Amino acid sequence: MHNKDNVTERVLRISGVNARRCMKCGKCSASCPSYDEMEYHPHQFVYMVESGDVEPLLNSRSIYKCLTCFACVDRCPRGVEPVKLVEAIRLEVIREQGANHLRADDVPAKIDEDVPQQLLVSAFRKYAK
Amino acid sequence: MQVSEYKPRIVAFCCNWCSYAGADLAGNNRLNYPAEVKIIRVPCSCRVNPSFVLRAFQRGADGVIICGCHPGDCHYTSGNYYTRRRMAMLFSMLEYLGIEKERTRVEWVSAAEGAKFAATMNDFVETVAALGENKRLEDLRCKR
Amino acid sequence: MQAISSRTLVDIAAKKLASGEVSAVLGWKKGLFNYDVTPAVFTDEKDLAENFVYTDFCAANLSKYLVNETKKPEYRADNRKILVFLKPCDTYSFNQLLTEHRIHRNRVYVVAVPCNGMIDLTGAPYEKCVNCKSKKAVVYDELVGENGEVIDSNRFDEVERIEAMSAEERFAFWQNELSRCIRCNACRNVCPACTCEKCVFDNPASGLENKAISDSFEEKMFHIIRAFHVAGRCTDCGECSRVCPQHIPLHLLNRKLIKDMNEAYGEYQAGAVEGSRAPLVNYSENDIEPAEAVGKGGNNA
Amino acid sequence: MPRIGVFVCWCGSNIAGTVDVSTVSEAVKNEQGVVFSTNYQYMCSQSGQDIIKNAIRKHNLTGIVVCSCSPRMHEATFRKTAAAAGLNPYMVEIANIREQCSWVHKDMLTGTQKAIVLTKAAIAKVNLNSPLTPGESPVTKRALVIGGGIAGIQTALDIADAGFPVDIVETKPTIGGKMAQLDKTFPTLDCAACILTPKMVDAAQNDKIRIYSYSEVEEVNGFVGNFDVKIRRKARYVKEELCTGCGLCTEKCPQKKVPNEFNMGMDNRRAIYIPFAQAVPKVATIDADYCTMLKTGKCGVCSKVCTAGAIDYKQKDEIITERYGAIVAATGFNPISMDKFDEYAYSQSKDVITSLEFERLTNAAGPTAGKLLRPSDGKHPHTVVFVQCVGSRCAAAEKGKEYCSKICCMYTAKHAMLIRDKYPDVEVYVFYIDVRTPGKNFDEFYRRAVEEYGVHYIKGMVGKVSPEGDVLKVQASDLIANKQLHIDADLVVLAAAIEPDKSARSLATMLTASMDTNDFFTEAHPKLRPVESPTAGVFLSGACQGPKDIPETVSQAGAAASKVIGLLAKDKLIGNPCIAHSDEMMCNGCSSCERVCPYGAITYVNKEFRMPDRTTLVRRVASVNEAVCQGCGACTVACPSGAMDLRGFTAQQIMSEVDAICK
Repeated sequence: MHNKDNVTERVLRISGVNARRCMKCGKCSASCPSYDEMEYHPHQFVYMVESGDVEPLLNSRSIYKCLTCFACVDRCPRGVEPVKLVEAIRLEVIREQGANHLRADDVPAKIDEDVPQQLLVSAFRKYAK
Repeated sequence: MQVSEYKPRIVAFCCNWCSYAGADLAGNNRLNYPAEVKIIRVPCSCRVNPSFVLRAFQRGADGVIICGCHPGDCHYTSGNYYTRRRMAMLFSMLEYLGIEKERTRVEWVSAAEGAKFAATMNDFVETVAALGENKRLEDLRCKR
Repeated sequence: MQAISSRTLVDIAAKKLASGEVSAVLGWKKGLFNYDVTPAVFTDEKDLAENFVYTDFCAANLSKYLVNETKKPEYRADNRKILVFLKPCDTYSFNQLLTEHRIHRNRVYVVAVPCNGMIDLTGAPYEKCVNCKSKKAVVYDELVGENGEVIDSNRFDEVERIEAMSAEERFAFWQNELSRCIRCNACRNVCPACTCEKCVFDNPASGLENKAISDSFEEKMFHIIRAFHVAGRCTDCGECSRVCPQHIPLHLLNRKLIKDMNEAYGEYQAGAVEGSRAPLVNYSENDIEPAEAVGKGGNNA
Repeated sequence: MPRIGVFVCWCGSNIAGTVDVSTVSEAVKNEQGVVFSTNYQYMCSQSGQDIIKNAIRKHNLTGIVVCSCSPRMHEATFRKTAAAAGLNPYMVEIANIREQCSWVHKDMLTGTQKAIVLTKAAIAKVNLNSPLTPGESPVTKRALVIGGGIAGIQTALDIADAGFPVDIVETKPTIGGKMAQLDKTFPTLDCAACILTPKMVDAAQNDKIRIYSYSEVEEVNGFVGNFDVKIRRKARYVKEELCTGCGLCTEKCPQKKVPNEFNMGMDNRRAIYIPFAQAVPKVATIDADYCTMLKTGKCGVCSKVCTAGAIDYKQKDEIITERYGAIVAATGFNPISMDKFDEYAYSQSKDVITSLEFERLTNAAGPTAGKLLRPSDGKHPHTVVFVQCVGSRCAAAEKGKEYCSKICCMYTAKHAMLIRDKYPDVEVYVFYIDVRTPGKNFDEFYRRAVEEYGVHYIKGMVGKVSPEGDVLKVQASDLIANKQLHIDADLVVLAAAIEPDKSARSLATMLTASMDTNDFFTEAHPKLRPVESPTAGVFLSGACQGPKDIPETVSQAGAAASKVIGLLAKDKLIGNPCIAHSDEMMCNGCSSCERVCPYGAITYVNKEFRMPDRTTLVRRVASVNEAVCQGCGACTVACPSGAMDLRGFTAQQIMSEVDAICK
């Protein structure tokens, strides 16, 4: 499992974001094209990381709904860069020790004829621990 | 023999209007920096004669830092512009003579930059401490 | 060999003396041997004819002598002039002294003399002549022969060589050089930029003077402070190195500053233009920071 | 022989907590010159000062060192103390053992050791101090106010009221500034023109006040008490003294397509114009950029219709020079450019406007005669969205400003309220980050907008405005509902951040007054001297010092005026004696010092010297104008001979400090 304190620290380190700069204006969420798809919204990412409440984010599908369009980065008046937190949390999930996001058994069902072999190999490298 | 922890001697020339006030602000905000730093108040950084810098080295200082208002913000309009040129030339000369260039520094610290003052001093003391005692200028005229 | 003979110059000076247009002539006087030529003031034509020389040993820059000569009562009393012979490089010093208001221009009659380079008593050319920066006389009342051109010299090569050394090597180099200094003050006394009414090193009030103790401030810092005092005012006439009895290459200190100032603040030749503003009494709002200026040349860049 | 007293202050536990004060006073007892040394709880207190005074008298002290807080805090106090005991005030040195010692070091031993060194350095310096007497300079009893907005007008009125003549220089053709453009003023909703224009008239009619409208400050020389100012009176091609302000020319001028800056470019004016009906001076001005006559030499309609014969196409800029004792900067503010905020579609849609444009839109004298109509099609809007903090509190310097513009929360509440008052059918949304309404009756005002007028205040920001057809699609967040909102608006109003007027920077350079990184003028002290610039004789009024609303501006204007009056009431000014001094015997007359002096304080004189041979030598030597020199010391380093030194900070004094520190 994730160590609660460490994971927050790691997310902040990986992202390079200073969540304390946030003045909670919500312009990131106001700009977000995926807002309605997301359970947690960009401003909540910032707030939750700042308050060390990262666990729900790790388990949320929201991290995959982010389009990484950088609208939040562009518009944020404080230069907080929320998308970098989303990306850092995605990485945190990927890097999680012992978490197999891709099992060999799952593969046949997902295979599409057009999928290159190399993609499968690299997917295993990335998502199977 | 046990050598006690080496403490460098640092002379900081601070202009009255910006950097000295910045140092005061560091105090007001209780921002720590090493006690090795001793401040001399001058009206403007342009009052600092290169010979004062050399005098400090000659009397055993290990590092000398000159702090003034940011260029463009000098209380006397242009004093720090002269400082910038004079010290650039002096430091370059010292470096040319083989004196470690890290022993000298010019930093622009405004009256509002207490945190910068403390951070600068911490960094400068650390840098100078790493160099050790200022031997070279002392030995410049002595035969090996 | 100089292209102009002593005779030519004596004739010019003698005529001026005879006409009363000048009351004295500052030139070079021969000594016991052909190499010991000394600067001298001639006031009568006979002395001039017998003792004035212009040879390969006339390296001395005569401009500095004018500071005190023109202060003498005979020049003050009425508007009488002194005639001086200046080689091209000496004219830069003269111009710099005019810039600093150290000489009354109207008390001097300048005769510019071409120079083919000067040699020391061993017959070797002086460094300042090997790396001659200009054959062009920049100020004169009368020009003997043809005026030359500013030379694209290699005078900064040696500075660059030192800059390229490691800090340890540089230190070793300068320690080796400066440790020979005997503080005879010859460099200061000959320097045409060092014309202060009272030198800071002789002035107890300056905080720099300290003669008794060899380990003193003055001793260690003398050359650095001196280089700094003449920074922007030094025309690179090379007299300091020429007269140093210990053969310390003092010009390399001044040239380092000239090179640095040229690179950081734009080309500036002290004495080239009368009244010009030296880099250290000038500024630009976007000058480089001291940290950037240090070690720009050489391997620390 | 110097007889020095050392007084170590505990500053309660501020110093004594980290510095062993008795060890300090004991340790310096045998320093050179020290004959007395003591410590006390509060040296700056009356009883502390008495200790100093008594010691000076009892021990015949020639100099004192006070080890206390920063000299920037109490140097003046202790100088007065010394003077009261008959000691020259410049025989006092302060060892800063609080801000630069006890407050930055934690450990008692370290703190005490450093305090001792700092004290020794101060003792070494005071040994070399010499008594100094300040010079005096006269005061010109006339003030200059730069900027004719409400700040400048109020300052000038108050100065004139005290009986001193004052000139207002205003770059626009009329005084009045931003306030003249406003509709109503918060929190009382009285109309801006109703309260401003009487003041403008007062200024015009006051015989102590001269108004130089359409003029700019070109050059400032001199110093406190004696500023020589060059003012450029720009050619308005209308003789001010002849023009009656009848306005006939402004009706007949055939050049009708000039954007009207007074209405924020939302309608047009003529090439010859009077900015607004109540302009002061009410004089027409020809806009040379648009006037056909001035550009092509063909037209002359205004000249033909002018019965007063006031039109003068040949008028030239005129430079006048005047001497002032004090200068007040009142250059005001402007809204920032919206160019960098593409997301709000300001440049794409006419219906996205700034708040200042909205002021004109609701003003009865504005382009729509006060009716709320969309600029694009003149239709009545049904949904209006206000966006707060556009460019304010923005960390990205290239986009906006890091500070809070302070006035936006209140004027937005005012705008929202005015709309709802006149047009209850209009839905008004205000997107805010925080609502900041400190001030008398301010929060009540904002609450009224919400509670009585039903303005929808939504905590959140607008992320995007996209014009689609004739609606503005507003995408925003509602942070409390945790929802993203999509509103079809008819009008979007941006509360643009405010910034100092562009002219402030060049003016600051002329005045040698300092500015902060945002180009607001810096105060001499942010709390205790808020209306003075650090440059003596320069005062600050209004938004040029920082964002402020009208009540604050008027109070500051009055405060600045009272400081000016205090200065002008003096017949003489006592100068700073810590200034440069040239030793004539050593001066080479080389001009190096003159070249670096920022104040032109150094001149050269030909001085006669008696020579040893009994003749006289005339030599060129530097001479420092003591009233002009500010004591920076640039000259002392430029001087090769060391003839130039700085009183109070002599080379020997500084070197003695260096020596004491490095010992």
